[in-house]
This record gives sequence, C-alpha cells and structure tokens, in this order.
Amino acid sequence: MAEALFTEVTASGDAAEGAGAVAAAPAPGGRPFWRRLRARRSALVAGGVVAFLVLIALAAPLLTAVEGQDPTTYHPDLVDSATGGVPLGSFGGASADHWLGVEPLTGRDLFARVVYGARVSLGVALAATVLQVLLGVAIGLAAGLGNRFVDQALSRVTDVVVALPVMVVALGALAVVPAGFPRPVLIAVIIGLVGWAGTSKIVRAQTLALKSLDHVAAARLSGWGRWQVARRELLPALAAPVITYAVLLFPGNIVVEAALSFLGVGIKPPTPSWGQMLSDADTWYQAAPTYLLIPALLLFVTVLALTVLGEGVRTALDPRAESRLRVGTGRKQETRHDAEKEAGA
Amino acid sequence: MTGFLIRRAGGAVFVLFALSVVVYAAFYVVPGDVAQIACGPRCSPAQVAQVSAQLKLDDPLYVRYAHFLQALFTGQDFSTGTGVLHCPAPCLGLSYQSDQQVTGLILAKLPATASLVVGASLLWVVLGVGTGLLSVWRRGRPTERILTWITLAGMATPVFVIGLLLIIVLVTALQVLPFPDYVPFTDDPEQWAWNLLLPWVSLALVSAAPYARMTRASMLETLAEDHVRTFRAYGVPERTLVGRHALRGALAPVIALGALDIGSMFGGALLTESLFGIPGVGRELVDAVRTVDLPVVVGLVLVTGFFVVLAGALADVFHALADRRVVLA
Amino acid sequence: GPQESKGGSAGAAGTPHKGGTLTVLNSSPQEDFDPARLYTSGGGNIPSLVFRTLTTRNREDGAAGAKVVPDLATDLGTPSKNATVWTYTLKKGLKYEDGSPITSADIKYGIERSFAAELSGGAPYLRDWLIGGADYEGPYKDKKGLDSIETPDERTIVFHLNKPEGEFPFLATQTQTTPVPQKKDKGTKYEQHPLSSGPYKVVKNEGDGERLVLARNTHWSAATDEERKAYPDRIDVRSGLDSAVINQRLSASRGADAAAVTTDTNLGPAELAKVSGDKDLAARVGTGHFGYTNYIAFNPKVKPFDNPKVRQAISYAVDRSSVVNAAGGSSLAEAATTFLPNQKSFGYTPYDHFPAGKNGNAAKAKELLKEAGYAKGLTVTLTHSNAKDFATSPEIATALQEALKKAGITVRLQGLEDNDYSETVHSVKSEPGFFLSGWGADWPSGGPFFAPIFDGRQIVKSGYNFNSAQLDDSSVNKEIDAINKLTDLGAAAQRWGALDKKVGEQALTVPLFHPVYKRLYGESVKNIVISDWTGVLDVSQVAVK
Amino acid sequence: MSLIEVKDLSISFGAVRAVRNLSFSLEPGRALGIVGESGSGKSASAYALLGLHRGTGAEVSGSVRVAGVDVREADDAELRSLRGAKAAMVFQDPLSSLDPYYAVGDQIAQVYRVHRRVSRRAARARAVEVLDRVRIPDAARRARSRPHEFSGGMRQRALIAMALACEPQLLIADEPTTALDVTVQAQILDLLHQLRQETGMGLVLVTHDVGVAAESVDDVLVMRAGRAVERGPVGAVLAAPAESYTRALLAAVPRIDGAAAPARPGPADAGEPLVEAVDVHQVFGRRSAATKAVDGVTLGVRRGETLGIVGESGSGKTTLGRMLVGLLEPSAGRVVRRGRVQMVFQDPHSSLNPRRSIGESVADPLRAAGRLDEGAIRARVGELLAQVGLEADQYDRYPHEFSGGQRQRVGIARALAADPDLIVCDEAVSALDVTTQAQVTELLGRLQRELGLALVFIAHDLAVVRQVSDRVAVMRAGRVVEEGPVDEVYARPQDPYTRQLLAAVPALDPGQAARRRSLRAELTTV
Ligand SMILES: Nc1ncnc2c1ncn2[C@@H]1O[C@H](COP(=O)(O)OP(=O)(O)OP(=O)(O)O)[C@@H](O)[C@H]1O
Ligand SMILES: Nc1ncnc2c1ncn2[C@@H]1O[C@H](COP(=O)(O)OP(=O)(O)OP(=O)(O)O)[C@@H](O)[C@H]1O
Ligand SMILES: [Mg+2]
Ligand SMILES: [Mg+2]
Repeated sequence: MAEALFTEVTASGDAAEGAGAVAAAPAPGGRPFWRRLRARRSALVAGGVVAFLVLIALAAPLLTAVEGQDPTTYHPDLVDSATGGVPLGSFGGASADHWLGVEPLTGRDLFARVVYGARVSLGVALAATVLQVLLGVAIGLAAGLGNRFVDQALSRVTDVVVALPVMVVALGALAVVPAGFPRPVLIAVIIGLVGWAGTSKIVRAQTLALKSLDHVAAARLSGWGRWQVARRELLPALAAPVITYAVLLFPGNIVVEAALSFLGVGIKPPTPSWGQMLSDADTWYQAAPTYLLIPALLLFVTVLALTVLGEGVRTALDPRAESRLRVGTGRKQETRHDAEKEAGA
Repeated sequence: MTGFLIRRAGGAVFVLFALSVVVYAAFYVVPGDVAQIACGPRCSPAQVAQVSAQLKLDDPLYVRYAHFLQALFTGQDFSTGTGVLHCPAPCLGLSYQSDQQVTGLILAKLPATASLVVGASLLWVVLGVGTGLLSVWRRGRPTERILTWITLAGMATPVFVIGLLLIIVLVTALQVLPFPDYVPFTDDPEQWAWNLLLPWVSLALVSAAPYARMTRASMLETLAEDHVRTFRAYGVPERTLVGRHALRGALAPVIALGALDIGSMFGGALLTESLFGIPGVGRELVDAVRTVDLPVVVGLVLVTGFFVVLAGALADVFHALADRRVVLA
Repeated sequence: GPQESKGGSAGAAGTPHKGGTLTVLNSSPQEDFDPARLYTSGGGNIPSLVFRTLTTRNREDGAAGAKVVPDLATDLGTPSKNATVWTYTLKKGLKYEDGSPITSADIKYGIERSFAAELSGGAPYLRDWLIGGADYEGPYKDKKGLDSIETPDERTIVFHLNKPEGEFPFLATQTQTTPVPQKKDKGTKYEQHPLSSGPYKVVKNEGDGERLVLARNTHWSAATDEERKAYPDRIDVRSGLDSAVINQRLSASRGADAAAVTTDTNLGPAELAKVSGDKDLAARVGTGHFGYTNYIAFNPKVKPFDNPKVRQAISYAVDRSSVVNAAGGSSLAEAATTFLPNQKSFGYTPYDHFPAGKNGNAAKAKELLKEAGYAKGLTVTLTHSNAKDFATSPEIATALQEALKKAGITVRLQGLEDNDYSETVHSVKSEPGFFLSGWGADWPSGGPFFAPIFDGRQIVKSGYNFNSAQLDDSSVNKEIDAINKLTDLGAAAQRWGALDKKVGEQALTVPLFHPVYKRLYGESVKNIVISDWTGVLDVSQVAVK
Repeated sequence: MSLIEVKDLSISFGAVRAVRNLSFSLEPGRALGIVGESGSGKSASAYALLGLHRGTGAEVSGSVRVAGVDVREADDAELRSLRGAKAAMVFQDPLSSLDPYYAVGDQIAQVYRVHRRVSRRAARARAVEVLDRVRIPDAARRARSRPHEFSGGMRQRALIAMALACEPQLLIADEPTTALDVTVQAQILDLLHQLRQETGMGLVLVTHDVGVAAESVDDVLVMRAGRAVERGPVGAVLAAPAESYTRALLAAVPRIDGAAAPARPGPADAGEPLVEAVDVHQVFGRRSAATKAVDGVTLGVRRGETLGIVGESGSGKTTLGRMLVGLLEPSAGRVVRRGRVQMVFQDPHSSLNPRRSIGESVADPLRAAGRLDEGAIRARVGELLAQVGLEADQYDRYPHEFSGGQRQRVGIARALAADPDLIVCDEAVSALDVTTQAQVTELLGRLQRELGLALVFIAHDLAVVRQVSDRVAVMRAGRVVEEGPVDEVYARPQDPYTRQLLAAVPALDPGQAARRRSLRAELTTV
C-alpha cells in the first residue's frame, strides 16, 4: 500500500511540480566555498589588498630597482645633521629619487625599507601564525579528544607556555641556535612556540563541545579512523573560530616582532622590518611624522584587509551564514525587501 | 566543585614546578656572567670569584635548584656581612643584583601591575565587547564603524606608539590629564585612578580588538539559534535580544580569552609599564632577565604563572556557573 | 676642538634662592645607595648630595669643572716624594646627619668594607693600588683591617700605595672614601638608610631606589662645604620612566615638572629635532661633554686584522659623517680622530694619522688593501651590541658597513644581545677581531682613560679584559709608569696626549666620535652648571626659586 | 472579524517555493489543524503568521492578517505588539527553543514584561502562575530551574506556558508533541484542549500526525508541496476525504488497534544473535550527580528480526541504542556484535554536519570503505536519497535547507549506505508524516526481507512500533519492564506502565479521542 502511494505521489504531475519546492538550485559552478566567497565584495577587495601587499613584498627588489634605490645605502647628505638628523625637505624628504622620503639619522630610502620590511614582517608574522595555528590546533584537538589524563597534561602544558616570558625563551633560543641561522626564521619559530596557547584553548573547548554531537558519532560509525573523523567533522567547524583568532594573531605577531626588536632580541639590522621601523620611529612622530606614519598605516591596512578577508572566509566556510548574517539585523521589512528586488530587477 | 579545586590546585603546582625548571634550564644557556654583572665590569677575576662564592654560584645548577626548593619550604638565612638576614618560609631567595628579598621585591611591584592589568582589562573588555555588540546590533552605522576601526588600529599599533601619541594629545596638547605617575591606591584612590587612566586606555586600545571580533562572531552564532527565534516571536525587541540573550551566549569565549590575557598580562605588560613608568613586575622581569638575576626571574615567573593558572581556573568556574550544562572536568 | 659646555640661556638668568622642591625625573632607579658599591666619582649626581668624600670634583662649568678639589679633606692630599704615600687631614666640625662627628677611622672603615664580596661594585683602583689590597677580603671576613691605611689621629688618614700614583686625589673623589661608622654598618642593608655626611639625607627610599626623597641634613654646615650649594629644601627623585616620557614632561614643564631636571636622560635625535625648532625649549637645553670615545676595536690576534695595512685601510674607509649622523647628528656627536677625548684635562693632542676626510677615503683604503694582498676585496665580520644606545648599536654598525662597502670590504654584522656582547668582546678567549667599543673616563685624566686599554700589564686572561688589542709594548708600559709618578697633573696630561698620538700610529683602534649630552630642564630651574667631568647638569648647584 | 485571514500566501527560499497561493481563515475560538507531509510548507506558513520571515532570506507575498494586524505591512513596533500578546507561537523543537542561560520563570517573565507594564515581581508571579497552569509540579520552585534541568515534556509545557502568559487570542503550535513519548504527548494535547475550553483562544496546530489533529481541532487543512489540498471540519475530512491525497494519507496511518500487521517472515536464522547485550549498565556522572541511564538490560537481536523499544522520555532508550552500536562503552556488562552496525540518530539537528552537504554525509560510509570511485559514489548516494523519498540532485544542499522530516530521512539514507547488518533506528520516523513514514518503514521491511537486515526500532509511537516489530521491549527508568512478541504485549500488557502507554495513543476518530481522554484522566488520577 505504502509503496503504491509513494509511486502515485511522485508520478502525478502535481507532485512533479511539488518537487520544485524541494529541488536544489541549479548545481553551482565551482565549489560552494569559492562561490560564497566570491559573492562577498568586501572580501574580494580585502583579498585584493592582501594580494597586493604580498606582491609588493615579493617584488621588493624589482620595485626598488625601478626607484633606483636600495634599503641599506646611507645618504648623510639628505638629513640635517645639526638638528638630530631630520630628513631635509618636506614630507620626510620625499622626492622623485626617494618616493616616500628618507629615514631620519641615516638617510636610507624609506620606500625601499618599507617594501623590504614587508617581506620580513609579513613573512615572519605569517610563518609564526601558521606555526601557532598548527600547534594550537594539534594540541587543542589532542586535548579535546584524548582521555582525561591527556587532556589534563596538555592543558597544564598550555598553562606553562602562557606563563613563560617570551624574553626568556628568546634569549635562550638565541644563545643555543648558531649565529648563522637565519634570524627571521628563528624569530618566527620563537613567536610560534610561545604563542599557540590561545588557539589550543579555543580548539579544545570547541572540540569538547563538538565531539558530543551526533554527526561526529555518525562519522565514527561510518568506519573512519580517528584522524579522518577529526579532519572531516571537527576541523571544518573549528575553522571559523580558528580563522577569526588567527586573523587576530597575525598583527599581534608583527607587534611581538617589533617588541622583540625593542628588547634587542629581534630581527638583525640592517634588515628592515615594519615592527623594527615602528619601534625606532616612536619618538619621531613630531620631527619626522612620515617615518612613523608609513609603517603604521601599512600595518593598519594589512590588519584591516586581513580582518575583512578573514570574516569573509569564515562566513563563506559556513553554509548557514547567509541566513545567519541577516538574522542579526532582522529589521528589514518584507515589503521593502520585495520593493528592492523589483527596483533592482 | 571541591574535586575540581583540588585538581586545579594540583595542576597549579605542576605548572609552577615546570616553570621553575624551565627557567633554571634556560639559565644554562642564557648569556651573562652573574657574578661579573653583580660585581661590575672592572672587577678583578679574584673579586668576581669571591662574589661568585658569596652568591653560591659555583654549585651545579641542580644543587642550586634543590636549595631553592628547600628554601621555599623551610626558609633560608643569608649573610648581610654584619649580620644575618632571615628569609621566612616561602622564600624565593635574594636578588643577586640588589640583595633584596625576592618575595618583598615582588610584593612591592605587584600592586602596580595589578592596578594596571585589572583596570585596563575592565576597560578593554567593555570596549571590546561593546564594539562587538554594536557591530552586531548597529551593523554599518557610523559609531560602529568608528569603534571597529579604532580597535583594529589599536591592535595594529604597538603600545609604545599609542601610549606616546595619547600623551602628546591628551597631556601635552590638550592638557586634560596629568603625566602618568603611579600613586598607590592606598595612598590616594582618586589620584591612583586619575594617573592610571592613560596607561589603562593605551593598554585597552591595543587589547580590545580580539574581544570585539570574538564577541561579534559568537553573537552572530547565538542570534541564529532557535531560542533567539523564540523570543523574537514573542515580540522581545531586538535590543534585548542582542544585549541580553546573544551577549550572554558570547560570554564564555570572552571569559576564556580574558583569562588568557589577564594571566599573561601579569608578566607581559612590560612595554606599558616602562612607557608610563609604572613600577610593576613586567619591567622588573626584563631587568632581571637582562642581569641574569635568577632568583628574581624565577620568583616573578612563578608569581605570574600563579596568576595564569588562577585566571584559567576562575574562567572555568565562571563558565560553569554561567552555563550550567558545562560540567567541571 | 670641543664646543664649550654651557647651560641653556633660560635657566642661567635670575639669582638662585633657597627653598622649594626639586624633582628629578630619571629612567634608571638608584638601585645602589651604598657608598661601597658606587662606581663613579661621587657616585653620580644624587649620591653626591648625601655622601661627602675626601676630595671632590670642582662644581663649575666646562673645563674648570674637570679639576679636583678638596671636600672632607683640607687639601688634595700630601704625597710622599715618589707619590706612594698620601696623607689627608679632615676639616674641623664635620658631622653626620645624627650630629655625631666624622672621623678618619670611619673613612678607613668605609674603604675597608668596599673590599667585601657582599658589597662589590666599586672601581678597581683601591684594590690595585693599596698595599695588600689584592688579597684583602673586607672587614666582615678579615677583622684585622687593612694595614696600608693608617689613622694616626681622628683627623688624619694615610694611604700606602704599592706604586707611585700621582692621580690619587682623583681616586679620593670616589664614594669609597665616604665615612661609614662601623657601629652603623648594616652590611647589605646599609643602603636602605645610609648615614648622610652631605647636605641632604634620605627620608624615603622605595622600590629599590625607584622613588627617593631627600630632605635637608640639618647637621651639614655650608661652611665646611664649598662645592655643594644645596638650594632646594627637598629633592624628589622619580625613576623608572621612559626616556621619551621624561623629555615630554620636561618640555611641557607643567606643575612640579617646572622644577624638574633629569640626571640620566639625554635628548634623543628625534627630540633634539623638535627642541631645536622651538626657541623656548632650545633655551632650556644644557649641553655637556663627558670624556668618552666611541671607536672600532681591532684584535690583531685575529686574521686579517693582524695585518696593519688592513687596519689602516679600514681607518681610511670610515665615513665619519654618516657615523655621526647615525649617532644622532653633529649636535649629539663630534667626529673623533684621537683616542683620548678632546679635552685639555685628558691631555688632548690632535692628530689624524689616517685622514679619511668627512666621508672616507675609499681610494686610499683600496690601495692599502691591494698592498695587503686583498686586491679583490675582503669580507670581515663586525661585532656590535643590539642595545639601543647609539654607540655600539646597530645604527653605527650599519653605517660602517655601508662605508666599507665603497672600499670593497664586505662587512657581515654580528649583533649580540647586551650581556652576550659584553662577555664576548671582553674575554680574551672569545674576543672577535673587529668590533664596536667605547671608553669613558673614571675621572678626567689620561691615566684611567688610556692605561686600561693599552697597558700590557692590564691584560686580563680570565675575566673582563679591556686591552682589546692585547698590546703589551714595553716602551708604552714604561711611559705609563713614568707618567703615573708625576704629581703635576698638567705635565702628566701633556705626556698622555703624546703617548696617545704615538700609539695611534699602530691603528689598533679607529676613533669614531665623542658623544655630546643635551638635556632639557624645567622652566623654573636656575643655576645650571655642567662640568666637563660629568657632562651633565650638577644637581648640587641647581635652584628652583 | 476573523482571527486569521490569509490570502494568496506564497513563500520561497531562493529557488525553493515552499508555499504557494495558500489561503485560509480562522474564526476566534476555533482550532485549525494543518497537516501534511514533511516539507510541505507547514512550518513556513505558520512562521508567516507572525512575520517571522522578516529579515531572513525568504521572500513572502500575499496578504496575512492576524488579530487585526496586517502582518506584512505593519512596522516593527506594531508587529512586536502582535507577537506574544495577541498571537503566540510554540515551536517545533522544544529542546532548543529556550535560552539555556536563564531560568525558565525569568524567560516567561521577560516576555510578559515586554507586553505588560508590570513590576519584575509581578511578572515573576505571573510566570509561576502560568507554569502552574500547565501543570508543572511545584511551579514556584521549578520556575527558578534552567531549561536543561527540565525533561523534554516539561520544556514543551514551559513553552506553552510562555505562550499563555499574555493571554493571546491565538496560539500557534508547530508540532508541539513530535519529540515526546505518547504519555507526555497525551498530556500536552489534553492541556491544549483544556486551555482552549477555559480561555476561548484560537488554535492553529501544525502537525504531520493526523491522529494528533483528530484529537484536538475543529477544522483541518491538508497541505502538500506548498499548496492546500483539502480543508473542512475535522470529522468530515477524516471520515470522508474528498481528495485522493487525503485518502492516501489516512490509509497510511498505522493503527494500534486495527488489523495486526501483515504476517512477517520470522527471523532468518534462529542461531546466535547478531548483537547481544548482557546485563549492561550505563551510569553518567559521578557520586551524587550519578544518573543510572541503563540499569541491567539483557537482550539480543537476530538476523532479519526487528526489536521495538518503547518507553517514556529519559528511560534510557537512546543510551541503550548507543551501547548496542558501540558508541558508548557500558559501565558494566558486555555487548557482543557479530556484524556491521549503524545508527539513525534521534536528533536530526545535530546528526548532520551543518558544514557539509547532505550528499557528502551520506557518502561517508562509501568513501570510508574506499571501494567505489567518485562517479559511482554519487550515483549510489542519489539512489539512496531517492529510496528515502528525497531527490538525487539534493546532493549538494546543506542540512539547514531542509525541513525536520527531510533531515531525518537523510540520516536513514546514511545508515543504509554503510550496507549494515543491523541498524538502530532512534526515533527514525518521528518527524515524518504518515505517507513518508510508511514509505520508509516499507523500505526497511524490504531490506530486511531481502538482506536479512536486523533492526532495533526505538520510537514513542506505539502504532509504528507495532507495525514494524517482531518483538517489543518496554523500558522505564533504565530497566526493561516488559518484553515479548509484539502482538502478545499489545494485546495483553502485563505491566501497569505498558497499559498506561497504550491508553495514551491518539485515536483518529474525534469521538473515540474524547472517550480516551476521560479514560486517561482516570488512569493518571488513580
Ligand atoms: N532556510 C531554508 N532554505 C531553503 N529551503 C528551506 C529553508 N527552510 C525551509 N526550506 C524548504 O521549504 C520547504 C518547507 O519547509 P517547512 O519547514 O515549512 O516544512 P514542514 O512542512 O514544516 O515539514 P516538517 O513536517 O518536516 O517540519 C521544505 O522543502 C524545505 O526544504
Ligand atoms: N551524556 C549524558 N550525560 C549525563 N546524563 C545523560 C547523558 N545522556 C543521557 N543522560 C541521562 O540518561 C537518561 C537516559 O537518557 P536517554 O537519552 O537514553 O533517554 P531516552 O529514553 O532516549 O529518552 P527520549 O525519549 O527523551 O529520547 C536521562 O535521564 C538522561 O538525562
Ligand atoms: Mg516543520
Ligand atoms: Mg532518546
């Protein structure tokens, strides 16, 4: 009987039309994540900005060659030695030769230092963030999935790491690692090693919440191994908070690199980095404002772009986000909604 | 609850123990000859040797560590030259550099750091959570935009830059605030707050952004949940939905983040402290690391580690109280 | 030659009066306040208000300030014929803050306790010069005392030295000669309340010297003290401040800050740029010259610096104007070609053996390199510290790196963290061949400036060594001994200058620059005195009314 | 004036047209049942009555007037004054419809204060009053409990209490009893009935369960694929349905008292059980907080056999099922498995990963096995989706785009994909309308016949259990109180609890429903 009913229902024309009610939208081109990401214009703009910054960093030698400068040559003649080395000329000594002017004291070309600094700052911060996220996710997952003993042990190790002063670690590391070891790599590793605790705490909490959900149980019953279950069922859900947090870690890491420079255990000169520039420039805000403003502005743009991009990626990762975002601002009237649609059509 | 407290206390002991071992181990490799630094650069080798003997630096590190542990439980006596200085039971030793009792040294520095961190954290939580809240409730409005940009800019700028700019604007140019000059709370609460305002604001500005982002993310998450739909269907105004229900849901991650920050800030507010001349533990720590003053470093790391553990445990308790579904494990 | 030291025009005007509170805004706290542990003459500015010494520095502007004058003693001391025995007589009516009299035994005890390991930190001279000093372990371990110091009566003290030292009066300016009554000695705890012999006493010492309050010592009598003016009633020292904030506060000069000075914070280049654009501020800047030289040090035991041609080539290649710029510009640094500071008291004798001109002589350098067998260029490593001090710091190192590049010398930089740097460059075992260094005077004379660097007998095999070239030249050693015998300090200075010029020929160092100190002070601060001895404003002369 | 007037209502979610040209009205004091298959647009229509689609991605057209308010034209303030005060809604999912952070009483008080200017205290008193009204025992104390301290049935009642707080003219109840066992379901339906008599409010009852509608409403509206198929007085429609769809719907309703289920083939082999539990226990929490969820259960399931498990909410059914498939280790006792096992989860919300398309979820077991290539996997998933009454091309859609019943079917498809020997179906058909339910149970039956599949069928719907099971176990408080062949147990229940359960089953005939209601009243008061 039931079977007959079923065939009848699907066979009737009415039902065929009814199927429209549940039919999916025509299969979208490309993976849904990219489709959703592309749909967010702000994310695209932000992505463009980030790509642009990365490009600048990669093309630093080329750009400085075009300008005809390099980041290390001193120009003592371009600064006023008697008044503490302020760049001569307006706008920090900006000119056709020195597009953004020159550094106070040394007269080194600011544009060249900024673009080369982008390499170090973005590179170090990126590497450190990646390390922090990898470690944090791995340890957080292990704590969340492991038994009570594993969880307790890892949580306490996390506490130790939080409480460990970065200075002590940095000094110890600098003493142990041979002097020839590339400093940016070392700094990235140090920042990564002391900064994963936040990520791991977030991941652990999320894992604990998620692992009791039935879809994780279902995946286990499907015959996946532990790691596969984690990868398929947990990691995608962890992606949102982790991305949100990683986007926050990134500028933090640039600033930490600056602070390490400030404390004398950072990037080695004459290699420029934004953080180092900021920490050198702090007293120059009045005498040579561009010296402070340029790296500060670039850093701000980077952070802003990453935040917007991160937000975009986070939302695009979540198939429910479309309706979710609107939920927050549920004030738009249905009628107006229709009117807008018509106006737009 | 009792079980939780006992486990946490055990965990804390482990953390502190591990910290002290790590610090001792680090001092094998960190450069700097303690005796030479304590004695001064022009000390003769013989004199350096005397100082080294006096500070018991010639013992192997593990022996020193054993003494350290012993002093912690039984106290220790030190010679002042003319007499004896008794350092009572939880004795963290004497500073190599200044001959002060480490316990006293830390106790003297702690109130300033606590004032800084507690005040600033209140401010940054309010600023961060407020911005996050506005970014959900008043999405796209100018106030929201401005606040979001301010917090992001704060995050992108080192505190020594922000602090200095604030001094220029608020103190030198507008003259609305005094130059920060730490006054202990016990001396004059009003002056205490007034003088700390600038450090608080600076530290809050650089720390608020994560709270704003986290608050925003979890609020959006909560707003999409079924129970919010229930209240919307009962005519509860959006303001209440956001401010009461969604905000409450966002509390847990914010508290967790706060615990992490407050804990680590106790050792890490050093840039703010040195910019504003606040006599706190952060600066003391950097100085001690610089001068390889092992007892002071160990003492400070233990104390800050204690706060990290404490903050973590408090966050767990708060979380469990706020969300009864959570069992303390 | 050096510019004149001078206080700014603003503060110089107006007659000083007694009264008021002077605020001192500093970055480093006065962690040591025990006369045994202080290093510099008078222990620096603040301790010198509390501790009187046998002799002291002359509190006058410029070169006159580099003279040594009597303090507790009636004169600069009476030397024996070969300057190995020095005898001092104390003034009459000297009292501590508690009204008890100051005796010569207290001075002997003060010196003795500075030998105790618990109270280390002072300068090495007493240990090196006094007979039996090298083995003496201080009064706590060795109750017998030091035989080479005699106190025949309450006002007389006699020092027996193991070799002639004509500069003993300079040594007597150090706080180890401050009287400490044995009964009041509390060992390491003494610094919490040291007994004052000067115009001020300590009434508050918090946070290990972070917050100090000094008030008048009523038992101090101006009649016995020609040097300290002691105008303010109180002195309030706040330390631990960021240098940028100190300069901000001094330039704003609001409230109590109008009567504020700093004893340890210079104007940085950025601040100088701002100050020089503002007439009012520029008038409140004091300029001082402390005897100090920043230089490149070579270790000829390391190749290729064993080759004098290489050292000379580098001397020629150096671009002093970019180095001076990196150190803060011509207002904060003066290019140097001599090792001795450019002040008369050191015996300054101008010379420039390897004239590099303003921007370096790359051609000459290349030529020398060719002769040395490095026609194709040379790669060397320059060791420097990562401290932000504009002296041995990265800016200077990179400036040199750039200059030497023009001469075909590739410089790799090895920046070390502060402690690591000190340990590395000051140990004979690890000393690099090519590094940045600097040397300052313990007192304004050639002796302590020149000898530790070039005296072969001062090479320290284990421990800190400052003779970085490890020069052990018997003719140099002999001349040093000869000058030390002179009690005529003027004559001695001349011979130090000549010796410097001669040693300079070996190109063991490349003098780079002498720093200049520029410091702001508050609006109502008067009577600014900056001597060449310290290069900084003397708080004992300052008035705020 | 009518309480509700809906004209030409259409709702679409993007390309999905969930409701089309729906018109109906409701007079004050009357009760309307909306029944229809799962996914037919019932919930969507109910939401439209309160303007809940506002600000979401849904597009709404047509006119909706409720209690004199034009829902589509009203401004925010006007709408707020409608919501809760004049018309209140009880949502489909009671488990997640209350804020976990606040006490139940405070939540009700909050809603009350939105509409009435009263003091906090007065609002609290009102909350206690309405909680008492929906028979929450010891209401004054329980008002201070948080939702998680309430059982499912109590939460549902709390939601109704919230709806009653402002004495609305209209109550919209969306599947108020879906997740509840029959005894609680009966209590809730009785409560609604009583309240309607006492206050004279109108009721819109959305349900897929014709039986539930028969017990509680005056008129019935049958929906299918977004359209109204038939409407009329409940007695008339149920007794003499005009439309073929309605007839089919009614015919598919499993009956507890009708003819016994078609003779089922006996277990394929009488040998060793496929899965066997021996004296299993499960204790959650420790010491004072310990809950004995399962307390010494011994049972076995053979190849080709169906074991039904019934029992009140919280009696340990799910926990037992999880132990059978090995998702939970028993605290004591042992479970022996001699084949592949799968589970269909009770909560369709959490059993599907919201971030993965449903096709991917269904494909999981296939991928894990690693035998099929990509194309074959897609084809097989399409086949499975079709078998449970979904479309093959819904592969790429996400769980939130489905109605409750549709999600449940995805879960079944996933369990089938693994090609198991035994499936534990935990309330697998509870949210399905009877036609789909019939289709699914038929599918399971066929697989059982063809492949010798064994089933453990956990359900609160006694009729369905009777239809599909060979044996039935009745659970209460972690123990099996009665077990035996299904006809035996239904015909001659031994345990008083089993009798109570059977009396709570809703009847299709409104007249019979009334008789049962009074019978229940006797049973519970005794
Ligand atoms: N947010 C959404 N996005 C896309 N489609 C949706 C959404 N919500 C519901 N639908 C679709 O709209 C149709 C009607 O859904 P609705 O929830 O009203 O069904 P229902 O009749 O209540 O079913 P059930 O009895 O299973 O609860 C379904 O086909 C569903 O897939
Ligand atoms: N993870 C858990 N932690 C603590 N208690 C639990 C847990 N899971 C279930 N319980 C408790 O165990 C008992 C049995 O729960 P179970 O889910 O098995 O009931 P059920 O018979 O499936 O009920 P329902 O019909 O409502 O689904 C309940 O009292 C429940 O509160
Ligand atoms: Mg529904
Ligand atoms: Mg269950």
